Amino acid sequence: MKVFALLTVIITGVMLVYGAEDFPKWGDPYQPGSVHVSPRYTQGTYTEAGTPNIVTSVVADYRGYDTMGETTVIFTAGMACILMLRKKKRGEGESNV
Amino acid sequence: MTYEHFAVLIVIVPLMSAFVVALLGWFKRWACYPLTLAALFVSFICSLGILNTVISKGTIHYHLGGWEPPWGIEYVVDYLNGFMLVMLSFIALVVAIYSKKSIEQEIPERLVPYYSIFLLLVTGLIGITVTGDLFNVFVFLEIASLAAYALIAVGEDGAPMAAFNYVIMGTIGACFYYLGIGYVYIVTGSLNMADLSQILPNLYHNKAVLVGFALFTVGIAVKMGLFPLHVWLPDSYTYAPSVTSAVIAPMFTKVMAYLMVRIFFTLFNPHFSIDLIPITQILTWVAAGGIIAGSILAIAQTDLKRMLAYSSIANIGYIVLGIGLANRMGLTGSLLHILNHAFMKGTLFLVAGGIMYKMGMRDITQFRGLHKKMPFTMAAFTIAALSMIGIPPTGGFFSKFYLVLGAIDARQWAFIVVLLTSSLLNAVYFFRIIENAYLEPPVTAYATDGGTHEEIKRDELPLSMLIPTLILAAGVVLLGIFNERIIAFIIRFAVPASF
Amino acid sequence: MFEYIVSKYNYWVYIFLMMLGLYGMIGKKNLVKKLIGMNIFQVAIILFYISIGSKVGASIPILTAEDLHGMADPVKYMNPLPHVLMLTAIVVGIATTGVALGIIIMVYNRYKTLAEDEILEIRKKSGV
Amino acid sequence: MEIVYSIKPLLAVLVSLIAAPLILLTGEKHKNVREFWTILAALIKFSVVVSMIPLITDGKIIEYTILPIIPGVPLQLRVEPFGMIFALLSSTLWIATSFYSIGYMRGLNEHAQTRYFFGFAMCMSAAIGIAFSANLLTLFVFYEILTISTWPLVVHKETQEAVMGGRKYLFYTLTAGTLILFSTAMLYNLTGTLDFRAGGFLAGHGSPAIQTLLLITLILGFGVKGGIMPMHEWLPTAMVAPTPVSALLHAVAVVKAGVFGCLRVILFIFGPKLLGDLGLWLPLAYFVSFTILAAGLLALGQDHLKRRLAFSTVNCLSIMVLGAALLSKSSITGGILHMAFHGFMKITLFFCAGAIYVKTHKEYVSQLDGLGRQMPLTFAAFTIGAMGLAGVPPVNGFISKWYLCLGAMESKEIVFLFILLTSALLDVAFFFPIIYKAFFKKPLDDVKPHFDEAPMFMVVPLVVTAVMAVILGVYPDAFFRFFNITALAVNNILGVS
Repeated sequence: MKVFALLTVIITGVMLVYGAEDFPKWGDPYQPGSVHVSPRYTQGTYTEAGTPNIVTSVVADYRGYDTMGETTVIFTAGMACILMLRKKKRGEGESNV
Repeated sequence: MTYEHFAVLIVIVPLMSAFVVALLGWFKRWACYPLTLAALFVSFICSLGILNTVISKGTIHYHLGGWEPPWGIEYVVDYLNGFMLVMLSFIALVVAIYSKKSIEQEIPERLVPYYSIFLLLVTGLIGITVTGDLFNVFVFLEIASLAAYALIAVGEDGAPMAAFNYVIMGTIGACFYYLGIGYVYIVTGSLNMADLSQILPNLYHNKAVLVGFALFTVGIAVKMGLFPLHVWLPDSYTYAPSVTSAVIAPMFTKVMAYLMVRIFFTLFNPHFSIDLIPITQILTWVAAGGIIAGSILAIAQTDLKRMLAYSSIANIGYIVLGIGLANRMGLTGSLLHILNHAFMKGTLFLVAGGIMYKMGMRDITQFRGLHKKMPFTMAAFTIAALSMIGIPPTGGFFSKFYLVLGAIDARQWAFIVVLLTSSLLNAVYFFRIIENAYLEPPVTAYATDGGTHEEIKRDELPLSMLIPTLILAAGVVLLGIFNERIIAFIIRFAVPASF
Repeated sequence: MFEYIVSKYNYWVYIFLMMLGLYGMIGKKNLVKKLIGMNIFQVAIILFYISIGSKVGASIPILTAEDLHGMADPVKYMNPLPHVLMLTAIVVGIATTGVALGIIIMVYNRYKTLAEDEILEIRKKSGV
Repeated sequence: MEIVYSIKPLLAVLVSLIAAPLILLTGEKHKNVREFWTILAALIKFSVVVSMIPLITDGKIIEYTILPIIPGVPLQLRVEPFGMIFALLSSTLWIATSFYSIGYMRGLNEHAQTRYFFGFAMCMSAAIGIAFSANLLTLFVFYEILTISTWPLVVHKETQEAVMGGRKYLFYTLTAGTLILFSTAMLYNLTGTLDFRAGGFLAGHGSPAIQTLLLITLILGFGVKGGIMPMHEWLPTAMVAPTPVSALLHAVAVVKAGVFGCLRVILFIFGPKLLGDLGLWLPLAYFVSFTILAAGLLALGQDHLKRRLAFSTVNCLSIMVLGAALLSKSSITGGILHMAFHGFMKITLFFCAGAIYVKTHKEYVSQLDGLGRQMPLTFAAFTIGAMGLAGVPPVNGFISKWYLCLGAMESKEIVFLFILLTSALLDVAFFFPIIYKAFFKKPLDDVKPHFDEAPMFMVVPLVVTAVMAVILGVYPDAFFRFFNITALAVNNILGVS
């Protein structure tokens, strides 16, 4: 198992390093990730979404739907814990949290 | 009201109902079941509306919050996910109808959160299917996964351990997937699938894109249980509560298969996935290995649900094989198999659940005389089993037929042999059960004089479980008979035009 | 060559962390250690995303007063999108950890141990 | 050729398909109602099929398209002379078998009769479907339904032996199914159509190597049900089934479906011209000739009456295929006629074996001494059937064999004439000892000296089929105009108007 894990890790790692070769320079303000979609957020945040905090405007407005999904994830996790750890009403010997 | 709103309603209705079920269930437990049904029914109606709109007006684009893509999140429904949506919501509805008695028997004290999570699972799966945004896929993928972990963990004895393995493997899969998004994002700057499909062709030789693609593929392969990354699957399906198996087996892996098609042929174009990198070829061989290994392992099992789980692995092999063949016939077969397999595996797991419900066991060597006890259930089982083997006119035959056609088109003789051999292997493990259930004279356990043959009383499932089983079984046959209609009206347009 | 390695040292660190986590998830025998591996993996990915968003010489993504109504120059502010994505991913990571811990509690209640091979032993004995 | 669109062929298929669930739902409690469904369906089916004869003899074709099933290939039924013969044969004999089954099942007080009659009805639907299929895919659909619905009949007794027989049966037939599936897909890929055309449609598509491969896979695929050696293994094993099933298997539905498929392949997919050009007919003819002789010799060694009959069936089936493979006008006529006539003779023989079993529980040839005195009607019918198979006039077998021999000479391969004659001699060698024992040997102790026949439900059908065999021998165009229709079919295939 250990050997197998090590092998997996090495292969994955090599793959990731290989892919990183074509990454843009770190911190380059004109890297593709920063010029295509995100400038709109910076420029429009106050006029379109009404807040100077760009992250807030993206979280709550531009990509608000993701955030709804995110809250749902939390809700799911909560319900999951209730589902899994709920005390059995007549269960015996089941110590629970 | 325009029909476009259906695209978002189909997700929101079960989502909101999940909250309502959790709250209301605290006071009125009986309300959970009808509420769940109502929500899923609305979802189903919406999916029909969506498919109808897609057929009559073309692809639906729905901009959430009014932000146009690529800045906002967009829902895109075309033929491909249109038919997936109908399938998902229909099977969810049918399984939900079935669920009442089974859950009341297996986990009565956890009924309220169970239904809530059940709805969340459906929400997640539908969300993955409708969205046109890579990261949104990840969010809904996590909703569905977390729901699935929990639904599995509340099963019988081995379930928590199975669920934990699933968590680890599932998280690896999901992490690979969103690491893949990162690798693509860093060189493109976009998350919208349609936008990316415009940008990516210029970057096809970029190493980050190549690795991103590989990460997507591996991540999704883990999530759908493609051999040899299937290790989490058999235990999970086996120990989960019957209803959970019946909803996860037909739906979760199919949605992942859909995602794979989406990424291979929409996000990246077929030219990239087929010609530039040999990923489809590798996939076909992996899938062929999965078909054979899954079938052989299935033969080795005596536990019905575990056997079905291995058979699922083989069938995922079929679907991926069709994707990997990367021609019109192969992909048609693959998409058709997604549909057919969802119906037949659904039927089989519902039957397995029914047998658990009535007999409390699922060891296939003890199935003697089951046809007398539960004639209709076994009839449904037989139909689904014949479909798995590939006997016309059931659906399974036609998807296999298209896959064989695809293999012939690709001149891949080895895969034809694999496909044909596997249907014989399927015959071995399904006829073993049919034989047991229909033929061997039932020997009653409490007979004192060494097994007298006692007349077995008919003891059929309650109607709320029997009818959904029979509906799915009928679906298996109808899908077969009307497969050409489905292909002509829907799947034909779901296959990329360049094929 | 050396310069190339140095110029992207941040990525090498994340990849190292990711692999550390991945190794923990696959190679470790203790369920909680697996879980810790999972967290390391996720956090490494989060770091990776954050580093995508960085711009040399840029400030935090909150508009200063003079930029509110004009067209702000994106170069002056960090790329907000990866931050947003990671907010979501952090939450998802926590939720996953929570569910996994819940499952671990169930496992512990059942087997009274968290070592995978011991659990396998017990299961073999009980014939499941 | 004029095409008439009519729902009749679909009706013929559906009648028993509707009867099947009715039988299942009626169940054991209302035995007589259940049997009523069987008989009613048999009679309706028969009259529907017969009502189509005039149109066919007028040189018309009846077509009904059910629905498209894959792009370019509909699920389609077409009644043309060749299929009509098979349909007539099976629908006629189904009536006889239905009555006989009722007598047999009640006579032996068998279990699971409902399942039995259900399987039976399904089989008949499939058989008629096969007969009327307009294309290979439709044929395959019904062919697989036939495979599956025969299985419960094979394992009917539920003993270890029956279950093993069932497994063997499934193994052989499902493997064959996959071969046909492959060939169907391959043909579709090559030609884009699967529509049967008299004289073949494959010519001009694909290389000779692929065509040869297709011929091999198709003949192997259909040959399994058709009992061509070495794929015949399942047939004698499947003899554990109740006798009416054996009769159905061996005379009417299953094996005939295999042979029918082979003939379809030879005459309607490849066509005589292509096979002649490729030079494949000769190897094919030798291949089946081997079966003819080997099965005849093996039959000699069987003491179990039904197994002996089974090997005789294997022998006859290959004779039919040989007729088609020789590609001459007379031999094809002989092959098709033999397909029809053999049904009447073989079913008589099996009915006799069943009647003997029900009455005396005897299964072996060596136990039959003197039984002819107790059951004269049965053994008279047996004699007629045996004579027919050996090709003795005036039974109908003589006519088909006559044409086959003519055909062998027409095709200038005298070897096959000798093979046919040898096989007739072998028929004599393995049937006549039985007749001799029954009528002329000193009766065994347990034989009653006076007339004591099996139930009337059984004796009447077997006498009727025997008499029909004789009438068809004297006047082959009697009843259903078999001869006329065969001539039409052959003309279509060879392209003579």
